[in-house]
Amino acid sequence: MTQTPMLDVRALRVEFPGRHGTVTALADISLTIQPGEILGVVGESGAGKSMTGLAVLGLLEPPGHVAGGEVWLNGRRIDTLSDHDMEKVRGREIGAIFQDPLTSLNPLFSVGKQLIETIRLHLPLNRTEARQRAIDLLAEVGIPGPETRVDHFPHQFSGGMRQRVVIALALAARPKLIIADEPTTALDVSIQAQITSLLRRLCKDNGTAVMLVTHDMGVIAETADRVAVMYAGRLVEIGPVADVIARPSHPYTRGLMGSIPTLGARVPRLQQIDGAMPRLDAIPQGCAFNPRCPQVMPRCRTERPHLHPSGSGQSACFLNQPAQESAA
Amino acid sequence: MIVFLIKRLANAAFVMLVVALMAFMIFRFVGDPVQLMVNEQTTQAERDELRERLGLNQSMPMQYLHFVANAVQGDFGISYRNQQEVMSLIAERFPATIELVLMATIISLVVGVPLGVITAIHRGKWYSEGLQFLSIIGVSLPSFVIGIMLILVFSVMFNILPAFGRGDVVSIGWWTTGLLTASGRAALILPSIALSFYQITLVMRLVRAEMLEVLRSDFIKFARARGVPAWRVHYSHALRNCLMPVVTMTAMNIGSLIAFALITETVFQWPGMGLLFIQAVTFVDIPVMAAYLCIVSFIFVALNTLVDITYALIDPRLRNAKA
Amino acid sequence: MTIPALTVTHLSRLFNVSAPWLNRVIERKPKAYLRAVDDISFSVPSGGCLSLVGESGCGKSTVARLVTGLYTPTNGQMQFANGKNGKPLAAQMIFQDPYASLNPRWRVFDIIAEPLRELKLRETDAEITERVGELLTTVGLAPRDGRKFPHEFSGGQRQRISIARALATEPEFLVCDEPTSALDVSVQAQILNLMRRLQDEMGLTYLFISHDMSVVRHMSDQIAVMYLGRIVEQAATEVLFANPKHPYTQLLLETIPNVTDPKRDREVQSGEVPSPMKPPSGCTFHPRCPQADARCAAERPEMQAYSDGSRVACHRVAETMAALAVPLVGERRLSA
Amino acid sequence: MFFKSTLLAGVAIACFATAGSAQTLRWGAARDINSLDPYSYGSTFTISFLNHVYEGLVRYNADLQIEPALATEWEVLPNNIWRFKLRHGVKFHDGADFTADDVVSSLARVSHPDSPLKGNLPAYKSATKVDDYTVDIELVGTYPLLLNDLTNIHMFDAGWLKDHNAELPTDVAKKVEGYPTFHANGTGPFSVESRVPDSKTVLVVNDNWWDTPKHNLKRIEFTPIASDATRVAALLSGEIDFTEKAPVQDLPRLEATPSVKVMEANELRTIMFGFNFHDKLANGQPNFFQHKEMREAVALAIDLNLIRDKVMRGKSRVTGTVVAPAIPGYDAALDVPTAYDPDKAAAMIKELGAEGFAFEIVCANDVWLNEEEICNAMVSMLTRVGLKPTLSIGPNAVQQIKQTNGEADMFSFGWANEPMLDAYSILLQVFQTKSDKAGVFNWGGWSYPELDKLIIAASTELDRTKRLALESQALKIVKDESIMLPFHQQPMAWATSDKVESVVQLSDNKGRHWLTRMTE
Amino acid sequence: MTVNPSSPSLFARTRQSDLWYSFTRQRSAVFAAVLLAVLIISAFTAPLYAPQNPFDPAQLELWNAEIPPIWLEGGQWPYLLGTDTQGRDILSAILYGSRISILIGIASVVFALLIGIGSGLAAGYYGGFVENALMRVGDILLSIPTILIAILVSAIVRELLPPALRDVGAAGVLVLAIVLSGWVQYARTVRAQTAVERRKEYVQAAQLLKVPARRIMFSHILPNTLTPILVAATLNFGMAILTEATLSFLGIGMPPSQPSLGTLIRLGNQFLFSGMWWIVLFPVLQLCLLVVSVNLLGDWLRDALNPKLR
Repeated sequence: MTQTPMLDVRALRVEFPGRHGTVTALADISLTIQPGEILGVVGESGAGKSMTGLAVLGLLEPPGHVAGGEVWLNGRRIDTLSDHDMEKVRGREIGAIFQDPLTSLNPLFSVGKQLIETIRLHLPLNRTEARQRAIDLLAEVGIPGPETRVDHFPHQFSGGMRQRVVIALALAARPKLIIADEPTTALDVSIQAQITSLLRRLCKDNGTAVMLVTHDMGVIAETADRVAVMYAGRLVEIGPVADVIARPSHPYTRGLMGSIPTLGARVPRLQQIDGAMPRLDAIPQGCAFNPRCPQVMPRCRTERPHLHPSGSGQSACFLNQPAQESAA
Repeated sequence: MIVFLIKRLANAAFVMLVVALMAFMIFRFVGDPVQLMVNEQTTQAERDELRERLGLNQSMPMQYLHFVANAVQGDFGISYRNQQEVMSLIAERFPATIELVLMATIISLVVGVPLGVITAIHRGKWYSEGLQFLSIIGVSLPSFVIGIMLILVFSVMFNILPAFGRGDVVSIGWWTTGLLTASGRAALILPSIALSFYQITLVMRLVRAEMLEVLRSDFIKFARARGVPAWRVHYSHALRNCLMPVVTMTAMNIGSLIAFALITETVFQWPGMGLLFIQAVTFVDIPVMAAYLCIVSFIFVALNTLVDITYALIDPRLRNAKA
Repeated sequence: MTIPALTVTHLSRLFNVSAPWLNRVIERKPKAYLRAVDDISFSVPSGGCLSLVGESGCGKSTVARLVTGLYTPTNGQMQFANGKNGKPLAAQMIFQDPYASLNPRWRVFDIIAEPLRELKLRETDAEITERVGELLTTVGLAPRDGRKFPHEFSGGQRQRISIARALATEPEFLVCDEPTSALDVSVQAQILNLMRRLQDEMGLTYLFISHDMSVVRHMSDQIAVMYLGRIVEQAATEVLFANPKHPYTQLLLETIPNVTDPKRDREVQSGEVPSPMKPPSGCTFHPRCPQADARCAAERPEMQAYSDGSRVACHRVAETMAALAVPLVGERRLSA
Repeated sequence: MFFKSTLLAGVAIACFATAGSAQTLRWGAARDINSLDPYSYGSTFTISFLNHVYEGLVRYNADLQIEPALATEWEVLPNNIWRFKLRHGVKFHDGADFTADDVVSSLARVSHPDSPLKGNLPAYKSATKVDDYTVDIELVGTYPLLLNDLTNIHMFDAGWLKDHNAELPTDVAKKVEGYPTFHANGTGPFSVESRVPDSKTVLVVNDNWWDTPKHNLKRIEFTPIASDATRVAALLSGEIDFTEKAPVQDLPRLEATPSVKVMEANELRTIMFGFNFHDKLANGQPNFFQHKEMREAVALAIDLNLIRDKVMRGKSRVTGTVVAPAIPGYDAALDVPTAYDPDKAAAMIKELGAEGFAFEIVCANDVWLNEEEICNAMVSMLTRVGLKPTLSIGPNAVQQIKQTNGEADMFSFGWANEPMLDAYSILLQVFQTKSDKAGVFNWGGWSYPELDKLIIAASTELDRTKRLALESQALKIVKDESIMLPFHQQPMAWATSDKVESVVQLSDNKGRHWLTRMTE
Repeated sequence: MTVNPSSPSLFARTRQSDLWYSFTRQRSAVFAAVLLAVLIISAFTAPLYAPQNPFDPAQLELWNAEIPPIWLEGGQWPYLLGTDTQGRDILSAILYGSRISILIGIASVVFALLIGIGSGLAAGYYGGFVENALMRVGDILLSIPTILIAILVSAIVRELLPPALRDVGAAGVLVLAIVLSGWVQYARTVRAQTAVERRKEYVQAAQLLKVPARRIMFSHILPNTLTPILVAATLNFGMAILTEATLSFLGIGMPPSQPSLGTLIRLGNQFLFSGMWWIVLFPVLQLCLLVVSVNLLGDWLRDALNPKLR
């Protein structure tokens, strides 16, 4: 692993000043994505997975802000860049795909106009060249008849087609990293598979790294290389997909896996994690998962576990950590 | 599209018929026109004869039909007070009011849109909060108070702008304009500012609300994620999405401005339709009242219809939905 | 199999989506109807669970509202079996959106007490209070939670409240319209477990509606797959999963992400769901079906029962079966 | 304080307005004229304005004496016929000659049954052309005041009327707009250049006027500005040169302004209040005003001097009789205002059993000076002596209907005896019992036979002294019976800018700008 | 989230609510609320301490006319803010005038609310003919500008009233004029909101229980439509006061015997140049304070209740 990671997030911390003091939305997030790698970020709603993507993009909604940590993109620190410089990073070096293709496109501009705008912002092409490239991109994402479709408006596309347009926009400047925030959630089941496979194919062809944010373990299982599991604004486990699914090491991941009804064998009762994830302004002391954890120890209530190697990945749980680690 | 047109026009026509009915009712039931027209020496026989000639003996629906038929031809009868055809009376005042209203509309857009954008983009900054506060004061001040204040400051105190009237006007065909003379332009300033005051704050607040709404939308977030620079996000993507409702509201509000102008016209003695109307109200000059009601409503309805239709024509979403 | 709690025969529901009269006259368009539910028949086993599964717009939620009586059917019959009190069963419903299904201005106590008051199930305030407490306990909440407002609860807790409200009527038949699709997986497990527990304890019958094959598999005895208002395949759960016959069922099973057995590096090209306003002719699935031929485009396939208890509406399946001339058994996958 | 300093600052800054040339008189009036047709509307103000454009056979001179105008001489023939010799060489604005035909045609028009002005020529019977410059006017009987009436009967061009189908007076009911309503063709010192109602009416000098102009004007721009405040602002800022109605409350500040000249005098017009004499009030209640004691009590309850001092800023002349001193028929002996005695008034009311008597005072807010304030003050004063008056206030057009219909329990009233300038005017039109020709303004419905007798006698008495004595006798009855309560002769206040050198102001409160000179 | 063992009292809930929090954070809202409270209380308690009842003609004494405010030369106790040309104490007049303005504002908002909510609920819930009829009536009323409706109604109804009622009925006529153009907005808002709420699942849950339509409308749907209505009502309260003032300024509102703020401004406007600035300035100030405080409050409420701005 001597290669420079495409994305290297180190101890990222995001805060929201709010009514009852400052809320820490993300704490101690550290992860890397290698070139060409797909990292799945999974977690339940409110776990902070989308916010991680936005923080990397520098698009946190004020008053939210990065309060600590570093974000390195391909060997360059980007969390300290000015707004102006960040504009040159977004789109050019990091592409983004958001959840709802219905609302991601400006309804008043044709898709071609939006594509050409993005292309010309980042690449030194003239109008005709940019237009040609826009048509090529549409063809690439599998939109039939791109020569005519390029002049259509977003509302003339179906949901799946629109998400393809969004992917074309994200790929317009051939970025090396794509942050895909729930790219399939708003789509019908039979369309979801098309989009994930498209995304996977394109990234593989271009060697693009992907941060795939989703709540759907199945999508992760079928798409990602590695997976990061988040809970209450913290990373609880990160590791190769197959290992995490097959041998989850954090109790939360274990519970999560157990609670997914599978297509395989039928069980009379699903494994369940009682309670609900805490709100960000009421995260318990120590390990955030401790009130729901079936294996909770006294130490979990006072002390926060950090990510620590465990199996082929890392997990943040004292169960998997040698005792002296925490003393350090 | 044709269906849409027909429906919209039918709706407008229906509304106008009802407005005409109201005007007719006013005409018919408020104050006996005969009583208002004759002097005290008139004998009963003469009164009856007059009643006959005015068609007041016909059945109510017949009278209404007559009224509508005449109104459609622009015949609203003769002003009791001015003894002139109401329509030509109003036609004379029409340019003055329209110039005032258009000027106020232009001012409201030129001032209101940038203010709205500034307060939306710099939400939370002290100056945009301050502008917000001022805008509340703007909607709270009655327009007659604004007019009085403007006169006091600019006409009486500094003596730099005329306090009343329309200055010299130039006739172009039947239209008269004050824009071509220095005194006409000077006279237009204070009334149009007074009239635009409320509208400015409306535009500003609408632009602000729309901008905030649009800036929160996914496509703006996505545009920024695509690396579109902030100014371009604000002025090309966001503002363009806001302009539609702003232009719509502005166009539709021209109708209310025409009505609202009557206060400004009263304060500034502006020789427009509103002043005519207010004088007609105090004199119970019913033909003028009825005509004014019909005409202002007509402008109002016509503008709304026009805006709706234009909207359907230019918005790509609506254009195709209607196909 | 026991007597069905509900038998539905040839049920249809049309929605009038015609353009207004003037448009029709001028544009010479006929009246337009949306066949949300198109001639479907199924039965729900008493004490069991029948699931309706399909993608958005296939009409499954309309069926739920027809069964509960919120909509009146355009055609067809619904026959409820008699309940414990000798009267026909009345269906109660659990809704999809835990945020919209509870009146935000009402306290939880009043929400749960409403059926008791409306249906005069309890007389005095004390009895009502007691019963509401009981119900809250049943669904895993505390009686004192009744004093709070819905917004003070998480999604899962709200869905529990929704269940408690449904239980308040002492129903024997529950229609569950995507009860967990708005919930996170760990909470979904809680709710599914709760529903299973209640079914066991109270002998409830469920009509379960979902788009999630894995949830459906977990919950149901029988599954009916819907596509554009029609049932294309109905079978016992294990039969369906082991041996999906209809190409659409196969497509669904194929495209569902599977955690335990991920199908990586496949490229599915299955087209998009047509608008229910203009359903394709013949078999409505034919434009997306890899096996479709001219007959599929022309002729609507009838439901046919097969020996494994499944019923399928597909020309291909019928033809293959006829050609084989053997009743289909075992775990052969037709698409293989 | 802010306002005060503001105003001073406004005054201190030199006037910027240079819009009008030296010889343009910009007239800011309190109201617009109703029409350019003097026969269309019985409005004194309209007619006086149109005196700049149209002329009568005779006119008042600067001393309010009748002098020849379009007629040069006249004589009274037997059989109630008056013969007028017309002036030669008079031309209408369109160039037509003024002849006897024009007089006949004009008189026919004004006396037509549809004419609102027929009452201004009450004794007229017919007119006959004798030759091109001689006309005979026949009256219905002996009548001393024909010349007075004729001062305001304007002469039209017969051919012009015919050409424009306007030989009959404008008739609203026919839904045709009369050509003269918006066009004018007179013989006067000015001709109409343009007119936009409620906005501006422009007169330009008539270089072919038969008389030698005493004025030096080229144009008159007449602009109605109804709002007192706006009008004053316009005057202060130099946007107008003349107004015939400077609000009394603003007089001190106008007088203190160097660029403004104020001219004050008392009008001929007497302001008074009348009573309902019918059996029932407008609200159906019994009417105490039928009792003379009640009317006297009301008179005692009103502090006229206080109203003069406060409401009229000391500018009005409190009066005890219904005609001004300048009006023939005036009797100084009658001009003793009722002394203010609220206690006595209260006692009288108590004696009548009229305590808490509720009635409505009907006033207008756009006719007489500070009428609204006067009426308000009256309400206060009458309330304090135990009555329960309410005030109905509104524009004259609305209020007058109530007054003429007898729906007014008490009403404000003003009478200037114009254009007749004789007490006969008020006696005939107001105090005589209502009949076909008389008592047109007898709104209260009073009737005193001995009064009627005196008035009828006066109408045919050609001897001026005897006639005036009869009139004074009649006025005494009016006073004794308290038919109407005279208040005051209202002040008139004109204001001009310093560009105006001289203006002739007469007590009839009419602008006569053919006599106005501006600084050159 | 913490689970409270006992249900908090209304007061405690108010104190804890987001609304209260946003209120205390917004200085202008606090300022406006305090100001409005002071204005309303002072207006309604005026008879207790005002030096004069300006509506009682017997108390107006011409001798006391045109006294300047107390701090100027010639000022007299108890006429703190001076008197007008009738001898009416300006302070008393604006207090009593505000009372009329506020009462007309409240009455017109309340009546408009009643009509608007009733018809809006029915139209939104039943749809069809009821809805069509309401929309048409609304179209018609909305195609005549508000101010025009108000002028016409108050000019015409006044004419139709019997003379005895003209003074007494003036306030009623004004309320009618404002209500007539005001209720449509509520009706439309409620209708739109009802149409949304009616499709929500909690309504279906109630329908399943065969709860009668009227009860569903009033106890389920209505409370959920009130938020935008509350904002609109607050802002319209300010508008109603302005409309009343405008009509009175134009001379077709409250009569001078019972002057509202607009009437006082109309009367005082004539003395703008006469140096008696206090006659017009104080009513103008009072009117502006009143409306500004109402609008500040309404504006804050709109933002605070807008879930999107949270």
